[in-house]
Amino acid sequence: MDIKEIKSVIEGLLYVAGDSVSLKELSHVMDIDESTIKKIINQMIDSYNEEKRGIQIIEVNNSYQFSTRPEHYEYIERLVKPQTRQGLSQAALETLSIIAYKQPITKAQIDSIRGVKSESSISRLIDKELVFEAGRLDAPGRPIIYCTTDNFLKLFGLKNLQELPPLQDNSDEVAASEDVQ
Amino acid sequence: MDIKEIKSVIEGLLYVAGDSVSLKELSHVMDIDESTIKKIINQMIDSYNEEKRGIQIIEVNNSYQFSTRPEHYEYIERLVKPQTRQGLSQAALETLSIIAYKQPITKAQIDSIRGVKSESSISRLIDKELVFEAGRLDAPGRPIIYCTTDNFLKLFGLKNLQELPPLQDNSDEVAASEDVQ
Amino acid sequence: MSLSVKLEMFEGPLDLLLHLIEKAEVDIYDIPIAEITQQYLEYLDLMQEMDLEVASEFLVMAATLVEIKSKMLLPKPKKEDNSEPDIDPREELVQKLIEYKKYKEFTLLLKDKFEIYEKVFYKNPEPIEDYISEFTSITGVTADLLARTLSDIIKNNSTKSKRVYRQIFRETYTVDDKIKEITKMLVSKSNFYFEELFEDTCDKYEIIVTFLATLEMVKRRMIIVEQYMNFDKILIKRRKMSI
Repeated sequence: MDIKEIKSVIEGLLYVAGDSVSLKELSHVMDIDESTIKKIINQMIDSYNEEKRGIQIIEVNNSYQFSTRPEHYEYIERLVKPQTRQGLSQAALETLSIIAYKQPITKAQIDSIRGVKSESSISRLIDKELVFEAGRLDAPGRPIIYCTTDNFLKLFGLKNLQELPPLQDNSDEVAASEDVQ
Repeated sequence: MDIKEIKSVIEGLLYVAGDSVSLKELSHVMDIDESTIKKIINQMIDSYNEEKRGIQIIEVNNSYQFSTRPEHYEYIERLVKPQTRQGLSQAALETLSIIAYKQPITKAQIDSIRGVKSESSISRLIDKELVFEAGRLDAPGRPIIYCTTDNFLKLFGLKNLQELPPLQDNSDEVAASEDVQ
Repeated sequence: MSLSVKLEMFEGPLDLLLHLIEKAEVDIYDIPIAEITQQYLEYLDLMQEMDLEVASEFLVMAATLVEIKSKMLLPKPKKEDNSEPDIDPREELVQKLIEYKKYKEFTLLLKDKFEIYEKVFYKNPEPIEDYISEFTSITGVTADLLARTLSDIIKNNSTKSKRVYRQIFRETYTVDDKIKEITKMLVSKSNFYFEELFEDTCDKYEIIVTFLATLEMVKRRMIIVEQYMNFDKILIKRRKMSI
């Protein structure tokens, strides 16, 4: 297969899957090594964007998936039934951002950072499949630990957790940015 | 919207729909007259074909739909019958393989082959309707005996149990084939 | 003093405190604790006036603020040596606020991203009943995989038992010996189960040799062997008695 053919097959595969397809699966199905496929998909991502195609490829944890473009939102929504997308509350978003950076993390740790109970936020996030119970901490009481899901990455347009913007951990920097404000 | 933008929106719409979308719906959603859209879609059909894209637009009764290309059939089939996405735990898989080849078999016999308790695996397999309780053995304790179901055959694409691939009983051969993989 | 804070909902005491500090345009590392405490308490009063439920966390924070305030009013003990710097009573609170602020800022960023990506749609997977039945949960498991799995199990077991063989003298059991043993047993009993030939501690090799002996005896028409179904117990019967 030449590159054009490979791109064509990948396009067909991503279309049929609907869901995300891992690099591993693509490599297996097409019998081409993962690094070659990754390179080709990256080319595809670029050209889809340059050509302003109606579909884009999003990458999450080495899996790929088609999606529509956010800017076509209003047309798409007119075609498909408007999805009940109640957004996330401020409390849920705060809880989510703490879990994202500190995972794996227990409820008590989240509570202590936020200064309030986070129980209902956590269960909302679990319902929305943004967070999951990743097991229990080997500590007294064996508390449940929480991590973010791949769905979280997808919904927030992140390829992986390494793509989270760095937090300003250095307190001097915080102080400096304080002064600017 | 310029033509490029219209094409992009149509692509997004056809992608999301999966199903066929009528000219009328497209016209309504995009607020563009049907004949213009038809002209543009015809251009798209041509360019998808020229570029040998992985998806093509098919027209049926003034409705349009994406489909994969017939020549990519083998890859698509391999994806939808994935080898890598494994829906059974290793324990369940082991138990199922033993029951498949050694049926009818008791729990104690399965346990002794696996060297660990198989109770929960067996009940998982029963839940999935891959295995059923085929009666009791006429032996002390009258243990339940397990067999695979018709559903098992169907799911594994087997006409009957004789179609199970032969076991590589020679351990050297097994080892050799392991190395190749 | 007029309350400059609009009545709005805060996510918690830290959220409210941060708001007050930003409003007052003061350095987070040098919070004018008396002033901020005053405003914080006024806010709680306002909440109560409006019949809003004041969560216990807000009250705990109020107590903390008052405690810090009183500590700061106490005269600092004069120390001769400068080795140990005084611990600022506000220190712990400041650290908490900074930590919380980090995530609060990130929350805004998350919110922006979320607003973009919630406008993205995905198509459903193609219906592929032709290929897979409703039990999609076993996708990926093929008959070949079953065969390989069982072969692996058998292989692992056989390598285990090979090690056992090496520890045992191969000549310990012979088919002839076992035939004698079975014959001897049949003198006292007209029939018995194959299993009865073994002690609990016997090894696989012994079972195999005994089994071979049994087969040999069947072949020589010395015994009759009965088994009702696969894996059932094997009954060994004296041939003469079977009539």
